[in-house]
Amino acid sequence: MIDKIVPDLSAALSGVSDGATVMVGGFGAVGQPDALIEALIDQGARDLTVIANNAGTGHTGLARLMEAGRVRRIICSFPRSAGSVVFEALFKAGHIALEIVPQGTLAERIRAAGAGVGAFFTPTGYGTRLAEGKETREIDGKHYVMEYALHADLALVEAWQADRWGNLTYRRSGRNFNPIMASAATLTVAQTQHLAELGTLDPESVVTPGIFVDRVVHVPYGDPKG
Amino acid sequence: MIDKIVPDLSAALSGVSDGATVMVGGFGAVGQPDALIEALIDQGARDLTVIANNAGTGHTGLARLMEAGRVRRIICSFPRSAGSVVFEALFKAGHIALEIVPQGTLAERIRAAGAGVGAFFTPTGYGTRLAEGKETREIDGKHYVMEYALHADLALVEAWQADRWGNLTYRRSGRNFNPIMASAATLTVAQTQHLAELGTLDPESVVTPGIFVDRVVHVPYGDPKG
Amino acid sequence: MTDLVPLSRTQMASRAAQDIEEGWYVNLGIGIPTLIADHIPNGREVVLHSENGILGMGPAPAAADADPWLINAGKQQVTLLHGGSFFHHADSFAMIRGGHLDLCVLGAFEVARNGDLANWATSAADSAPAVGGAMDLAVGARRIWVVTEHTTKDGAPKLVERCAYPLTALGAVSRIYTNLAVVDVTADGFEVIERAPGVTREALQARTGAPLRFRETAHD
Amino acid sequence: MTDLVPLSRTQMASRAAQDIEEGWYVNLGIGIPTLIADHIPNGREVVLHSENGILGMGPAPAAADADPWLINAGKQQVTLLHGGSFFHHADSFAMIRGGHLDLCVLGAFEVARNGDLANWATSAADSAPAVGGAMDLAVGARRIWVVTEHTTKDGAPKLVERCAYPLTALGAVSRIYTNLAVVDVTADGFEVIERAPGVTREALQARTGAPLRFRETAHD
Repeated sequence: MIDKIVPDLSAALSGVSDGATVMVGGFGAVGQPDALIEALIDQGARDLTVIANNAGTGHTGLARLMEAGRVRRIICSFPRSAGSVVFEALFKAGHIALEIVPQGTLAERIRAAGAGVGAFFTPTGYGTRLAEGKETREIDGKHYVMEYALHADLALVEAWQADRWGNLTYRRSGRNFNPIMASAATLTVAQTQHLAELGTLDPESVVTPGIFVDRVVHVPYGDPKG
Repeated sequence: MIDKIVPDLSAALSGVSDGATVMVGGFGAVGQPDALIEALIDQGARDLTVIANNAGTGHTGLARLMEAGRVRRIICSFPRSAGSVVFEALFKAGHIALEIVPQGTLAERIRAAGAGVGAFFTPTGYGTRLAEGKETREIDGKHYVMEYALHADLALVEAWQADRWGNLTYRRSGRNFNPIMASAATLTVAQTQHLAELGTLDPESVVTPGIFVDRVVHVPYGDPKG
Repeated sequence: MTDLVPLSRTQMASRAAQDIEEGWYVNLGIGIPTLIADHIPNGREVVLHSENGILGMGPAPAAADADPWLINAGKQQVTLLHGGSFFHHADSFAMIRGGHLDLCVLGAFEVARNGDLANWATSAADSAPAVGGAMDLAVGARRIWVVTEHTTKDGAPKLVERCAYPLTALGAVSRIYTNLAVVDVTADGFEVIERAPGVTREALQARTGAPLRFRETAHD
Repeated sequence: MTDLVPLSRTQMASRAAQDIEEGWYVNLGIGIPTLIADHIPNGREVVLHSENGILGMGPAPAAADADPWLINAGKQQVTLLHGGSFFHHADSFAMIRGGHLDLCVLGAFEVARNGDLANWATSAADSAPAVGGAMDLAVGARRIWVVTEHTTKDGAPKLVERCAYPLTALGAVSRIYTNLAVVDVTADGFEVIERAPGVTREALQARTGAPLRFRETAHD
């Protein structure tokens, strides 16, 4: 029997290695896999590259992972949110590397990795500092920048419902980066608010089919913080 | 008030020009917008390029459009299904041009057009006849072929439910090419089995948001033929 | 002659809102553009998009209806109208980049007379600027409007011959709503189509970093 | 010495089915591969994918449960298991091309000893061949197995030194189940791991267009 449900957070993250590239879902506090981030802090892997839209706020979650010196590099679109104090300090001190990627390019690069597309041409960023050194191309009179697929070793996502096959649904704006990150990692781990019996999720409404998910952990975490 | 619902098939296809490129959804008979294809035959536009997975079967629908001499060129993955007699005859006689595209490349080219991606690198077809003359690229030790986005002037899609904003749902394997084609055309027209009051479709389960749809026509067509 | 009376932020938002047409799909950037939502004329149905996967965004919720699962790109709680839908980030930016939005309204540090937009990095020396979705929106939407004060707090023009700040996109902006005027960006540069009360052509030109032409019919 | 007893189509499908592991995501091509679904050992949970947007495909429906809205890539009516889901064609091929399928089983005209696959065009002169999803599947799935008769109806080998037919993909195939043998494609070419009853090494080599090595322990 296929059963991707693991008993606890420790099992959810077993085997994550130093040097791993880790995608973290969420936009703002919504759809952010807080429990898995905390578990990653406990798990101990170091020298991580984090791919996320933001670079953490306050001193919890992603910010705490960075504060603990565990993140070597972050790839994101919006490192400076209100309260991104940990990132700011680490970056200023030269203790963390940063790759800024326009939000849509970030999403598309992640989606490309999941879809087996090696690279693509986007108009985003053409003629700007973020396209410096990148290959460009004119197609039908429009200018494009070439961007590469962005894979990860581990994706941490937050779901609303999950079943033992790993099928996932999300809640409202909690969907955001989660489905594409789930598709783009070697190991995808979902924390879910609710467990669903197999066959009770509407097959027309499953957002992430279980093929993209390796482990599911039940964390009835309540509403997004913040 | 936004109201994309048009009264009849004639209104649904008004303004379609000779020389148009037309995407036709469906895989097999399921999700195929039969009523819109018939309406296109009645509408009269000539010299069409058709983008569809198949090249029609029997002497109805797409096959009839071709038989009427209205299709100059077809872009598809699988022209020879059981019963593709009209295409076979026209092709043999040199009366229709054919571009064969692997099914996944066809889907991705359509999706790219809808997503504003000018071109992309896919491993599909590398080293085969279908990649002859195409640009290739080695990325991380893997070989890719460059493929361009595929736009259309008109997309004909079949929905299960639609509301006045043009939000669409599909039924089971009727989804297939419909959502991506809806996103890739200048004018997207949906025939729908059911009309839904605005607000009655679950926002988590809308497959094609109305932003991609221009006209909706109610055709309670019953089960797929064939 | 009246005194120069710059529009307030709310008035700028309200002015821009008047020009948004029924049925348009619109993304409103953070800051003044977000205020536009509250000023779209009653009965005019406009569909608001948010980068984080929402179409059909409604206004901020009453306290009793607050839903922490439903936020906009500015991380503020919002509501969903009938007809709204949710989707993931790649699909959301497919809508943006694929030319499906009729309009995006953004803030700006500078707009050049050729439509170049600078709105993401405050200096070339800023080594960790936050770009977010600005570059995607600026190249993707069918129309880019900017709403901004006409000058910086120090009085420096924000409508300029050429942007000094790092660019967001080339030739993107087609119209600018400021606290002093409404300005179209044309092939021939800035063209004023409306001035705020008491704003003379001379006063406007003095506060602008590139030549203005005047198409407006308003009296001085 | 027994007579050479080639496997039937059903036996070939059944043989391949034994090697499909619990929890694998599997796409079964048209023809003999489709038959594999009926032979997966009871209690072994395998998730079947169909190009036209289905995961969790079940067997053909009983007449009373026939659903014309639910067909597989071969246009046959199927069912959906608990845990199944629907998605569109771009998402379906993202699964394929993105390396998410554990296995795809295809038919073949020819397989070369380096794993090259030819299964879509019957001759270089065929000007309107139907490629369908074959090329995507052949480059995308983690493993490509082929199920095919060992030779053509005319007795020509289908396991060859180099494909004569137009290629579907380079170096794609890792294992071949024929009516005479199970053959792995290795860095050193074809390696036989099993022979059908009565098939001698010599008989098998005589029906194969490239050198065979033998890893199997079966007696002659």
